[in-house]
Amino acid sequence: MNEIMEQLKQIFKLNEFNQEREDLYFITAEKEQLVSLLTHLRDIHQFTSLIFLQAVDYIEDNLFQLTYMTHNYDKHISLGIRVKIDRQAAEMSSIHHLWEHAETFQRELKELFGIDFPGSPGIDSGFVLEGWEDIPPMRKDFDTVKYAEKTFFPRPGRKTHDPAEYMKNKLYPENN
Amino acid sequence: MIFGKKRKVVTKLENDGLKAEEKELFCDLPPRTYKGLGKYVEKFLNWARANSLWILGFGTGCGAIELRPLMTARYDMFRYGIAPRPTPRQSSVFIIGGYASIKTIKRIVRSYEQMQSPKFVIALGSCTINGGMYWDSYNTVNRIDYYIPVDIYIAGCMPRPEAIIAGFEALKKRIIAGKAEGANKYAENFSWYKANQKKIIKDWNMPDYNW
Amino acid sequence: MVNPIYIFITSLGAAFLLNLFQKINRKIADLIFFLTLAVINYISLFWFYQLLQGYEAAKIYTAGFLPPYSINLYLGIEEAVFLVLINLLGFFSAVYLYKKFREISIKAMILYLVLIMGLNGLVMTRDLFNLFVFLEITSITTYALISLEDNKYSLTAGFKFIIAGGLVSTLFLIGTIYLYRLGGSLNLDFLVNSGVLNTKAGILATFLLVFALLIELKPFPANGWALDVYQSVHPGIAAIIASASSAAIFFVIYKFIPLMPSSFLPLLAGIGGVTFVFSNLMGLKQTDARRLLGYSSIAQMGLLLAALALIMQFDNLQSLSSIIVIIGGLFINHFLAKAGLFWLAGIVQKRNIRSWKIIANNPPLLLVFGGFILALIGLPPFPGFWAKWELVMQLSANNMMVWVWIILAGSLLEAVYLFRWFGYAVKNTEVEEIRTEAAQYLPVLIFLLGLLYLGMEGTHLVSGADSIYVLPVLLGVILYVLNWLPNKLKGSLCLLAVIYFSYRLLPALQDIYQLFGVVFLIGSAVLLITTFARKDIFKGFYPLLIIMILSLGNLLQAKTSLQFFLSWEFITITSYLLILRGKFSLKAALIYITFSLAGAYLILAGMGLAFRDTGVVSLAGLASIVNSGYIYVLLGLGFLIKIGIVGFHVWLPGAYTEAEDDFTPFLSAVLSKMGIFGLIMLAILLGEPVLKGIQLNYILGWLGVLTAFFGALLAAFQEDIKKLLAYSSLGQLGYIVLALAIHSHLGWVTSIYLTFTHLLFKGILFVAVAGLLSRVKTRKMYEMGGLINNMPLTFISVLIAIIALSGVPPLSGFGGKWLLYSSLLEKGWYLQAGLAFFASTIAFLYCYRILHSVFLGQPKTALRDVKEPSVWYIVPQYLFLFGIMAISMYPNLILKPVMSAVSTYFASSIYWEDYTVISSLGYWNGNAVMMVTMGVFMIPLLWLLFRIKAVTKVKQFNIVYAAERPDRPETTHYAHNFFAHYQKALGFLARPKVTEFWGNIAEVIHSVGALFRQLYTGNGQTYAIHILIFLLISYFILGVK
Amino acid sequence: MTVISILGFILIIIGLWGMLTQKNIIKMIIGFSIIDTGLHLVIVSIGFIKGRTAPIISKAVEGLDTGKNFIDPVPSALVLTAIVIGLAITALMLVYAVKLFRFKRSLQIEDFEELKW
Amino acid sequence: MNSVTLILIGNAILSLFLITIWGLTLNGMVMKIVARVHGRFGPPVWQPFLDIIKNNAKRTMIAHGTMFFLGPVFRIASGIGTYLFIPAIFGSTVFSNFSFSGDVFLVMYFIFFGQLGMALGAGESGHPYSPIGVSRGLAQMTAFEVPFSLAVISLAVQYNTLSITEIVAAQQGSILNWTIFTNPLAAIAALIALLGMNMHNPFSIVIAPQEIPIGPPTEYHSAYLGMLQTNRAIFNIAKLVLYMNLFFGGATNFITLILKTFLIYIFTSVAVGVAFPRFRTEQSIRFFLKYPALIGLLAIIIVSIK
Repeated sequence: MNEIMEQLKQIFKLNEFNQEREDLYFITAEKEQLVSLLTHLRDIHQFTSLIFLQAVDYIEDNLFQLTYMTHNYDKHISLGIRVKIDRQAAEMSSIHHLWEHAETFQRELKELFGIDFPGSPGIDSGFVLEGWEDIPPMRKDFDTVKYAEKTFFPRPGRKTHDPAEYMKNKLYPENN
Repeated sequence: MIFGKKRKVVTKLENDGLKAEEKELFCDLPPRTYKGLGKYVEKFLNWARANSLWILGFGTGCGAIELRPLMTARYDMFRYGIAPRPTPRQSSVFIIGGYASIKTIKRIVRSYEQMQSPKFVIALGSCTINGGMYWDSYNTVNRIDYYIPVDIYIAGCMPRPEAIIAGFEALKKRIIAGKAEGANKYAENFSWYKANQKKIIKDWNMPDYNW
Repeated sequence: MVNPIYIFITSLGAAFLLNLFQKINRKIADLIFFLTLAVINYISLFWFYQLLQGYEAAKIYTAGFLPPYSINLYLGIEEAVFLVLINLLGFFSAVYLYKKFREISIKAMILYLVLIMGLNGLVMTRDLFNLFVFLEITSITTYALISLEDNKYSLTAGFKFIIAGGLVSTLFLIGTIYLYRLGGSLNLDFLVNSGVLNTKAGILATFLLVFALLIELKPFPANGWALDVYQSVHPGIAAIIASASSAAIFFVIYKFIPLMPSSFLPLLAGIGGVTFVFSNLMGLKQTDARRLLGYSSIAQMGLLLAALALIMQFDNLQSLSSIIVIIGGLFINHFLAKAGLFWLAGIVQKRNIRSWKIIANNPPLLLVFGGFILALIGLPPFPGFWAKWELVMQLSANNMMVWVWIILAGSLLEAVYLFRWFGYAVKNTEVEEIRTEAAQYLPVLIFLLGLLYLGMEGTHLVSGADSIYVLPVLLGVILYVLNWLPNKLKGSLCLLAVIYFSYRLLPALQDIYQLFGVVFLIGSAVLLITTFARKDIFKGFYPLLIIMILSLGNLLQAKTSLQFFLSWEFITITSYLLILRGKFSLKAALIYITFSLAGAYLILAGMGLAFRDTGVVSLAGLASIVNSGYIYVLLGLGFLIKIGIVGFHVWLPGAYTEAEDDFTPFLSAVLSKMGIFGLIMLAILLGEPVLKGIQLNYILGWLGVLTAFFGALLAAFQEDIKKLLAYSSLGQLGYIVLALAIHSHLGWVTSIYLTFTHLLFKGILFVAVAGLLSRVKTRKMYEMGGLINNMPLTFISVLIAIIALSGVPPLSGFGGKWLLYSSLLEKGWYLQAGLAFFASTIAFLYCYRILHSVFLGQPKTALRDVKEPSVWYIVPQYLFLFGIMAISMYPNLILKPVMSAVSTYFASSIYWEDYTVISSLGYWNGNAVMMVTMGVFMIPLLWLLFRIKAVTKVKQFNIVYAAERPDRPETTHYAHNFFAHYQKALGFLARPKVTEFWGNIAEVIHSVGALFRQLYTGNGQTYAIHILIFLLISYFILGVK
Repeated sequence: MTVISILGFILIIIGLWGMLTQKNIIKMIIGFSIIDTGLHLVIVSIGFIKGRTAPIISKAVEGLDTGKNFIDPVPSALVLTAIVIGLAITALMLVYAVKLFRFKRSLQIEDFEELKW
Repeated sequence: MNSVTLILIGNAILSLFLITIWGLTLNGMVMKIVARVHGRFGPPVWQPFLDIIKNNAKRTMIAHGTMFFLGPVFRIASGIGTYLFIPAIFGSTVFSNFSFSGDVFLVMYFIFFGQLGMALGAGESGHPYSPIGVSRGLAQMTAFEVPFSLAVISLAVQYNTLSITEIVAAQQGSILNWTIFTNPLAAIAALIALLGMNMHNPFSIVIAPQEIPIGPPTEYHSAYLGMLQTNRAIFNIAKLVLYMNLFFGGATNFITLILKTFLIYIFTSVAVGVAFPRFRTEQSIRFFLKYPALIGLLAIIIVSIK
């Protein structure tokens, strides 16, 4: 793996490299270089499978982190490529030409995070939320409680407990 | 009290969700309320209905898993006259097996409306009662009875098959007592139900009358 | 009395003078030209008339010496006929060529006159050397005329012609001179008596003489040059060469027959036969219209030669009229039709036969073209038909069955390419107009009329014919003339005619014949109503239809086999022409006519055999034949092809599908019964024949049940509604044949009962489909759907028809099924019964398919506003529907007459008890079944009606769709490839093996044709070598020692 | 069979050979002419009777029994006609040759094979 | 209508009534027995009656069109008719029904009446599952009719009659006169066909509840469904009575009828049905056209040689 990293570093600008497990590595790439990096990994280093494409909302840093998880079936190594993109103008180049199923991931991200992938087929057709009108629900600035209360007729008298508190009170009532 | 004010069947809905060319493809007759045939006849029929409960399982969540054991030799729901049925047209009991998301509520409504009255609804698990553990989710409804009339709630997360059988027994009693008139309730408060449904279902591409 | 010598004097004189007159005025020259031709015509006509009156033949001696010291001419009745024809053709051809002549120069006219004179001379002269001179005169003028057309192709062709001609004249001259040496005379009559044939040298000399002449008749394969000539020269000249020159040479050969040793005749016949078959074979691949005509020309001359040589060999020639009919018929037919077609080729100006579609823009021209094609193929009412009939009869009578097959095979090949050509012409897709001039058009028309007239005259000459076909044709012509009337009026006239005809005909018919009369005529009458709905009926529709329907009637009242065959051919032609009107029916119609003609030829051959055995052409005479197996096979096969029995069914789906929608009902409901009628008639006359120890009816039965099975199976897999019904028709006919083959009282009752019910429900179905297709512009069932709301009336009738078809009680179809199984079990045909049952269950597959895919399921958005078809489609359906309901309620309405009709031939094996019909095995009470069914139907219906208040009527998308809503009707309508799993299980049986088989046969025949025509390399020298080889081989075959 | 007729036949065969094997149209025509000549010889030879004279009534034969001194006159008459016809055909063939040459600038028979099959 | 007809009709109604009750009870019993095989209690025996009452008492119904409305009517008419054309009990006037109307072929074809009508009704519902089910059903029907028809032909040859009454009459006397003993091959072929006819496993692809919810009648409900269920009972019993008559010596009284039909049903359909998985359509077609058809052919050949 390290050899691959060395080779990659000569070509691409890679920021971080860390090993999570014996067979799981993460690198952080530049947004602009991502597609060529993935192509390179797929075609040269046999990372032929895209396992998933995920996003994390770092609202504090005002950015989304996308994780492209690829897998090499010859060596049984998974390699996650992280890319950080701007949260305001969330847009990323599509990789549906590399893996057809990427378009589904991208549709999901578009709907749930509002990250656009121009050119990805069917990117604007809904994924699970039919006719969602609010801000994308997976963004951290979306207040789901408020939304639920506003929308879903909460049953009056429902009590909500903090599980930790509740269990503590129930199991060790003497402590209170 | 949900039905604090007595609502009449109000103005006919216009199938707004449909495209113009699709309107001809769907029925546009509003629901009607039905009276029984007379006290004793109806009593007899209710008894028959109560002992021939054909269920349509709407397996949205964990409830679907709890329904399966019912059919097995261990719990054997058949001995109570309960049998599964694959299509809403022929079923009389609608079991909503857990939390209902916005996406599924659309299908729940359509399936419910496609059942023939008298029809009964069993809401299984706490999610259907008040949203359960998903009470604050952005896409899980909290109270299923705002969207379709519910006859019996079976509380629990999840209720065991025994609980479900108990629920069925309760439903039977209710039917025999002539109280399970959810279909009529739905018809009487049709526009209210529709309004609730449409409030959460944003792309309403269904007809208003799913018979 | 005008001396025939004036023919030469006037034409030669005029030819010399023309040049002079031209110097004065071209117009005068032209006038004189035509005047001369007219004079020649006058002389020949005059002599023809005189000779007919019984005057003595003219004998002309030059310079007054008697032969052998002089050249003598002879003008008898035979010569007169040929002279008249040649001169008439000469005149009309001149009219036709006039424009061309004006273009070239006066020389052409001079040459033309000399050519005509030469031909006259050829016919009349009795002197060998004189013959040579005339031969050379005609040849040289022809070469010159060819060269006048100054284009490369005609010049090459002309040069090849000269080479061949040179060889011919050399051989002819050698033959002549040696005959002179041996016989001491050049006079034909003297030579015949001189005994030259006793010597080897004499025979050799005669051989050279005769075969030199023969080469002028273009025998296969020594005829490459002729084809090139036909293809390239001006059609007017080609007409002269093909008709007039060939006629003259043919006559010369005829004159030589007394001179020939008898061993020549078989060879001549053989050469003629080979030429006929091979030319037609090679014609199959030809796409150039004129070369095609060349092939046909050569073939016809071959046929003529063969016929002549064969007739001369007959031991017992029946009568002179036979010869006249055969030779005269064939000759005149070819003479007029070929000339006419060459002229047409000149008018149309298109080389490729595919481009002839422009002719459809000009209906009169198309009519003429069709007439000539029919004449050439030898179909009624043209003289060729009588000739072929008589030829086959006489050949059979003289035990020359091989020749019958050769001639029929050749005719079939010819029919294929000619009809293919005609098909291209009918299918008009272009707007290009043909420029016609009266001068060109008139001769063509006159020749066609001549053909028609002579065809009519033929009726009197052939034994066993009478003019039963006149009425249909007459009515057809009248309707054609009345074309300006509105369609509905014409249709009503047609209907009235049919009704009146049946009113006259039906009471005169006996038992089974009468029943078939009802099927044919009343069925047609009802179906005729459908045609009222059409607005764009083409001109010939009603005329053809009336000819067809009335001919069906004639079929029933035919007393002689000729009448039968004549009516049969009329029906075949008219139905072919009607099928051809379908939009994409080109291929289907060609296959139809090919199979139909093949069937007809089998029938013809069978009738020939019957004639051999009985010596009479009366149908009743068939009954007296002892060893009738072969006849039964031939006739039966002919009828079965018309039915479309499995193995010969390839024509059926295409024809049914591609015919116009309102004609298909006729095909299925009425015409298909023709074959059934034929089979029944055959069985009445011949009983149960055995061939080589095989019960033929047993085979027939298996054929029937296999047809039923495959018909049903194939129908189940069709997407095209008409094709589905076509295969269904096929299957139903299979049952009828099966029942017929049982050959018992019950079997025949079944067969006729099925015939009736099939008429009723197939009538409904095809009319309903016609109506449907008039609204829905697709034949694919899966593109329809849900039409029950749009056309409820059609749905009801289709529903009833389907129930009747599938044999479900209580409707009439069950009666047929019950009778069928009863009769099969009674006969002991258990396996057939099992297979028939299987077939009838498979029938459910397609029955349901029609109803569901078309009328039920999801209506398509595009078809939502479709209306019920016009009332003219509804009326016949409901008339038939009424029939179905009536015989369902009271089966004895139809069963009793059928039983009593069949009782004429068999002792009855079923009897009645009130409404119950009882067979030896089971019983059936149609009335009770109906009542019980209605009763048990009413009870639940009443309950549902009691609950009707609870019912909400919903729309098409209100279905349980897994809690979703359907998206589009197209994706929700389950109709395409409906029985996919059935295809998986039994699809291997439905693979088009038979179609492939016939396709391969057609392919092989075409390839063989293509192979043989490689002989014609286009090189003049090769052609000359062909001639030499031909002579050598002929000589060796003759084995002159 | 006289020598002349044998000669005639030899000529015919030579001509035939020429006509069938030579590719040049002019040569073919020449072949045809040779056939013609041979043919004429044959015809004349048929009528020839040894020791007799030509059937021309002139002073030389005056008084003789013409029927016994002349050869058979018919073949001679025939040959005259045949010569005329042969000439005509040869002329026509040459005309054709010229016309054909104009089209193709060629006299090879293989060059005129467009029409076939 | 004269008194003879009236008596006939009265008899038929009585016979039909009794047989309906027996049919429904039989269904209930079978459900119970199957449950016991599974190790369950199973529904009460009277469950079919309750279901029918409930379905008929549904308050709402929908109709997709006239044919849809009439479909169940066709179906039940066919069921009743099929039964009424069979003489149920040998020698009984009440149970001879309308068997004077026709012979065994009438019965065989009358079965199709309902199938066609039902298929049409289902077709008009516009639901794709209906035609899918119909196409499977029709396809399978063509296949199982082959051994059945061969068996019937074999019987017709054996007894030289098509009349059911006479076939039964020929089997009287001794148990050894029953067709199942005199012509075992025909009986076997027909009994295998019965499996297909009853659409039990392994031939239940038609109604395949999991994939195409109960097949053709997927859109039928309420009173329609009630009628279909009634028909299921009547039609089932009609088939059993037919088989009893053809192969098992018929019945001379109602008790025998009950016993025989019960046993035939249990030992053929149910016993096989609970033990086998399901064939695909083309598999079941191939199956029926292979061994059962061959057995049927053999039956014919043997009989006709005799």
